Amino acid sequence: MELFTGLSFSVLCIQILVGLSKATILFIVASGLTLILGVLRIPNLAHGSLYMIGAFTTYSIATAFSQSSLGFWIALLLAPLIVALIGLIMEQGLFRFLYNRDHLMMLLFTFSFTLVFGDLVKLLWGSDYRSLAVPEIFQGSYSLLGMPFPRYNLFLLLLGPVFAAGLWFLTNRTILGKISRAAAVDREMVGAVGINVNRIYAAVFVLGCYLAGVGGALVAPTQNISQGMDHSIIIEIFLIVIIGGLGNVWGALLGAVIFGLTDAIGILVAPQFGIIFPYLAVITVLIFRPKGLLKSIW
Amino acid sequence: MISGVFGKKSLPLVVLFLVGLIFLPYAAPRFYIYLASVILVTGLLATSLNLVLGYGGLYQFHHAVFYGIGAYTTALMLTKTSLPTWVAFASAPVAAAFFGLLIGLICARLSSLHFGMLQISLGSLIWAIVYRWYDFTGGDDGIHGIPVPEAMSATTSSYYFILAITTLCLLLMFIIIKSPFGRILQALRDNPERCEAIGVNITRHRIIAMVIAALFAGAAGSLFVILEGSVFPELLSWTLSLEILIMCLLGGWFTFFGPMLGACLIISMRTFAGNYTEYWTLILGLMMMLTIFFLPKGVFGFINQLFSSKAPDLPLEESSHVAD
Amino acid sequence: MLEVKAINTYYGLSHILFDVSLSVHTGEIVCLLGRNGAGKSTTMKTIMGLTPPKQGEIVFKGDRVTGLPAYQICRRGVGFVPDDRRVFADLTVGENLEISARPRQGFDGWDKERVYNFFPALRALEGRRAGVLSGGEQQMLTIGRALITNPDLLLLDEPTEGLAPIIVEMLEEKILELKAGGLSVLLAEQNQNVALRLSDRAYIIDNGHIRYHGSIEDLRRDEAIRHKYLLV
Amino acid sequence: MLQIRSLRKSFDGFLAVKEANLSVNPGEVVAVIGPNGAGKTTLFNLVSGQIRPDAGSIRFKGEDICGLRPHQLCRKGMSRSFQIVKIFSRMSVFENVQTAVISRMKKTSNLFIPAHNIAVKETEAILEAMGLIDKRDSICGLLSHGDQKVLEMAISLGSDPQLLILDEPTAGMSGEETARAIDLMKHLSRQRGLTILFCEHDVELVFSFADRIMVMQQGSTITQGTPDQVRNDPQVKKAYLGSHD
Amino acid sequence: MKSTFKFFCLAAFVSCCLLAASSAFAAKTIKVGIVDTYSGPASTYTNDVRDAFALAVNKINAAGGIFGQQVEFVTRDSKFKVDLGLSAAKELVMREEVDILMGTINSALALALSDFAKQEKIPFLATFAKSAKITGEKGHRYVFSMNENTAMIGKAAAAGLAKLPYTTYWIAGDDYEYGHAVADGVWENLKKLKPEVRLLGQSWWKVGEPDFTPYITAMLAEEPDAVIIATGGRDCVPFLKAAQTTGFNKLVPFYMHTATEISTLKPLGLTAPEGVIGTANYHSYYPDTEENKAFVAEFEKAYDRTPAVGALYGYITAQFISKAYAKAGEVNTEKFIDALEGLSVDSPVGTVTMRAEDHQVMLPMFMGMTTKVEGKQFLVASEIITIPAEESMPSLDEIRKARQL
Repeated sequence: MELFTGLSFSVLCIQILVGLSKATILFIVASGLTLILGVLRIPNLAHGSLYMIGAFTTYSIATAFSQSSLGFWIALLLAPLIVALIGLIMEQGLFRFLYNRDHLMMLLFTFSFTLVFGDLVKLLWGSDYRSLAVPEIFQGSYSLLGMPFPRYNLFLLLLGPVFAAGLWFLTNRTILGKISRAAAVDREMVGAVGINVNRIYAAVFVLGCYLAGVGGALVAPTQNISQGMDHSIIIEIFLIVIIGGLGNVWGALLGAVIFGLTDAIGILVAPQFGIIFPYLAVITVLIFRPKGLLKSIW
Repeated sequence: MISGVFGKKSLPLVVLFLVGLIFLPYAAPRFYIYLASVILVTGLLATSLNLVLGYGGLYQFHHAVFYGIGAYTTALMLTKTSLPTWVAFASAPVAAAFFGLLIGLICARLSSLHFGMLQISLGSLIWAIVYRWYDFTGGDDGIHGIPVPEAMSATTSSYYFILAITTLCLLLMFIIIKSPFGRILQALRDNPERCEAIGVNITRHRIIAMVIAALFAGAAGSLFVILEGSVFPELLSWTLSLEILIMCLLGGWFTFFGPMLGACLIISMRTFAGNYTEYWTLILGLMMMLTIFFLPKGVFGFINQLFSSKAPDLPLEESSHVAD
Repeated sequence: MLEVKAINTYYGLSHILFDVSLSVHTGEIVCLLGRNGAGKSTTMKTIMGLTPPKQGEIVFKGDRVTGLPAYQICRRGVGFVPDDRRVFADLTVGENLEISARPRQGFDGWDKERVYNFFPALRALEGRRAGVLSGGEQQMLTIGRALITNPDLLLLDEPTEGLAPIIVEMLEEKILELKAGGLSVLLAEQNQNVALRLSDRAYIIDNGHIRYHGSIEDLRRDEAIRHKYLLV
Repeated sequence: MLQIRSLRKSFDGFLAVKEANLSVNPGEVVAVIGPNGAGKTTLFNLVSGQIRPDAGSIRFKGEDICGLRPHQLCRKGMSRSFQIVKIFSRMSVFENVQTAVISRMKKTSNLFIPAHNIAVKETEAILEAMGLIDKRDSICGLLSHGDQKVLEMAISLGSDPQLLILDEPTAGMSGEETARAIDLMKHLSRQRGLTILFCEHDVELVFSFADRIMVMQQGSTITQGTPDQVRNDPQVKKAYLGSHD
Repeated sequence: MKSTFKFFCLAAFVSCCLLAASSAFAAKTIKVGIVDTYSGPASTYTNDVRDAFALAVNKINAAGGIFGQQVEFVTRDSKFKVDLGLSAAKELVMREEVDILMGTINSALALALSDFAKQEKIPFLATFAKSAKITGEKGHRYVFSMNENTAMIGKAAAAGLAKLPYTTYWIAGDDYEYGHAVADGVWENLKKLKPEVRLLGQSWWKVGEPDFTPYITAMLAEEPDAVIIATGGRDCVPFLKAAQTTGFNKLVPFYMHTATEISTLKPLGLTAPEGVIGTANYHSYYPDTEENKAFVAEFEKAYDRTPAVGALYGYITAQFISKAYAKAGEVNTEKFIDALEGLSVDSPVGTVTMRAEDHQVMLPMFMGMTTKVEGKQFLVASEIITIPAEESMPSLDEIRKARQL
């Protein structure tokens, strides 16, 4: 097989950029998962479902405002909030009572949520595909190094660092972030200095869900909004979180970049076997660094 | 010896139940015989998972891989070679056990969630290979119309064959659980550190446990071929792995017959609820939530606790050092 | 100020505290003496609401606080310094204090600045991760962290344990300084020398039972009791 | 039997054990004392292979055992109990001890004989000796703390060790329980000729029972000697026993 | 282990299940069992099959049924899982005692059901699975295909593409049987028809791939004259979307089966790319005949949506069933099959025939190009050319050769 035919510099660059823009969405969704995993210790399988709900809600809101050119932007603002609200209900209504349960039981519990959400989405939105137009200003593509590069991907590419910076600010510069870092390690002691840990947990859970919603809203214009979105993303983000180091937001970033890049470059190098590259990367990482690349809270 | 293993009280009940199952084909319509076969095969798979999950405390998240490997081995032997049929069936557990060893060697030194996730990635890799190797495995179409000998494939005869093998496997697993090895396995689940301190090689034991579990999963896989005459990549998918995990947890993962009960519950539910509503997964999800909320030890664990004066009411955190 | 009435605490199934009663009045340092494993830490945790008692009552400033979550007990004015320190290792010294700060309206309470003035050594360590501090520094941080919640009662669980004598001396001075500032202290100790120097009254706990209660002078005189329960 | 030279171990920059030296002769009962945080438990974890030392040497029966895993050390005849109870909480008392015996008999890979018939006599003998025989079938997660600590010791005995390492065997015990545990230890060392290395908070108990004592402070060995030598060591008096008199 | 009650409970549960299930059997009707995917992305297609089938069955029943017997049907959701579908089918046959099995968009399940149908000697009508193996290599007396298969797609597309002036191609598609089969089919036939064509390379993505941009840029790097996209079902929509955003359709012409179909184009609305070459079995607006208009009107009235290609399959399946039974004169499987072989029925796309030799329905294929049309909310196919079934069907020789293997 001619592995490297036409693997020119410009193609490689574009492919890396595309991989990074894909990594952005993975990062946003995975960071939510890793926050919940790190602070609340819930391996939340329902995270994928929340992402799916985010995408469907975005679709509905954007369609409702379809006369306005701002439809997508309104949706991008509102849909994650709705998802966050669902998260709040989940946390306050159910998870709150289960914090000292076994991880496996939590896993199972969140899995039952994926079943319920899966069918609820079907009940609410039906089983047809939905597709949302890319917002007007990002339609079409730029020409970069002679290759087309979709404007929307550029938008995603820019959004990645924004979210990373936002999360950095949140975890390192705000009281909530500092408390949640402390609570991840020693929940009891956080309570003993007068902080209502339950409220912190709720806040972190809601934040995590919000991020899942943002991820869902952001992919809505690029792909089919359909049932099954939850299944396809959940394993990917779990692997990302694992190779990055459980509970470590920067690990999620690193993992997402590794995942996005191995995927995009794999396609270029060996298109026939593109799908196995990310898995190979994960296996390699876990064999050499079983606890993930960065420090894990667990 | 066996009566000693089973305990005097429960042996008659097991025999009674077995007799009931033996006479089932005389009483039930054909579909229920088939359904019972499905439950037995799936229950065997779930029980084999529980060997490492409930008794060994390992987060075996991708157990279906071994099931699929068993099924594919039998299918490939039957379709691509002219070896005798029994070789095809005998090689399934062997092949599965081999993969169990392979995956065990790679995973065994990791713990809890990391163990499970590495297993999922390795399993997904095997799945991907099966899914796309058209010439060998038939790709995503799978292999259908596998020439299972007539004497085995008819509903009733396949039921008896499955019943016999399942009973044998369950008996073997029961003996293993009651054996010194099984004792050490449970000790590993309860307290790996103490196990090391009394001279147990943890890694080796975990690998052996995975091999044994894979062996029985492989046997279940070959039974699936007898039952359905088809194999397809979904037999190795992680969603199936999760399903059997649920069976274990729902039925009760610290009990021997829990997974079998879990399989029975879930399969019956999806068969009969599926007739009335498209949304049976919703019902299943709600049912599971309720179970977890109110019966953290699973249905069987709950029954056990209700009726058995000896069942310890240990605090739940006890089981959480499985995790770390 | 604090009234503990016949509390019984269990860890899982093991019974740790048996009808423990004690009281702390405003402005005094009360010492809870006992050997390792006698139940001192459990008493502290029970008061703090971390291991709620199965029976008994805890009254703080006239309110019943039994069964309240830890954060509410803290907000009512109990500061907790655990024996194993438990600083938030991933956070810097400054952050440790920031998240614990609970400023009071209308009067001159503890803030970061005052903690740094109190423990000048901490000021230089502000940006350091708490996990890498030495034992003495961590102990100062835990006390600072408890102070910044502006407590009326401080629960000090073996503050001098495992520390170099010079640091122990410094901490003792600081504790007396706090007392002078009007703070009540419940001090758990196994080192009776520290206890005898600091406290006004003492309880001796052994195997989850309060075995002795009296003024510090009485205890100092009663060699037999000290020998029986404190083994020196 | 056991020689430790200049052992050192640090965690994340925190020096838990700085300079530990210790020697244990066959048949001796040796105690390690020191204030909390002196590094006793770390030292024991180093000896029993739970963690690897950064520097120094540990020799057991003349053989360098640095870096060996706990299960290998157990096979060499070293057995330990833990400060925080580590037992198989879902099993009965009998099964707990029996498991250790099974492991010692190297029958752990045996798949096809029922475990409950193995080594019944031997297990019962240990239970008898430890006074647990009437709790034979209780689920040990439900035992009292004192019984669990004794069970800890019994499990360690199941490995039939030459050197028994006990990490605070009486921590959290009541008065009578402590007395019982001490009697058991005396019994073990006298009747079975076991070498015992233990650490303990209860200084009086240590002085009454140990053949020799090692004193640790802040990760370093201060001194090692007979109870009398240690009692009169001025350094020990100052650092550990307090200097109020 | 010690509890004796657990066995009682297990036993009680199983017997309860058995009792609950032994319900009474229904009155004498012709019963059709449909096993298909009704959840997940594929249900976009399968709902149309079911609904059109129901529409036709209601009409038949309203007209008095087939020689007086009413037609009844039950559905089971396979969730795109073979094992679920297979046990649902067994339940339908063994418990519901259906006379005919039909359904499934999942090729693996279709093949498994076909095998089961062969054992049980019950007719199985495959309504949406496109694997050529169903009526080719694995064909037998009891299986019928009610839709086009990959071999037909390949032949039809090749016939169309051969007329276009491109010589260098790139092939890309879904990495599963359907994708590969379509790609191979198109390519082999195209090479026969136009020997000078050259393949530059291929790329394959996993089913459900969320982002096609990396693949598109990789393909563009190779500068082929044209690209054959062998992707089906849910991936068509996002691929077209990615093609639109990257401007792929303007840079390189590409062919994709079902690109012109309404299921693909409707979700995209007016943002779908123009100029994509596609093939389809059915358009609600083409052929512009009275039959088709009537069918569309009826379907829209009943379900308030435009029928897509699945509706055609569902409709003709119902027609074939009723006509075959009418011809057979009684409810008898063997006679039904004999009657079905070579049977012709009227359909919105004209008269279609069930080829007797391989049980493959002969459907015409329409090749067109996506175009925006004033007043429509989505793109439609224009410059439609009809490729008659005779041209696209695999030859009987090929079938015989495949079945001997």
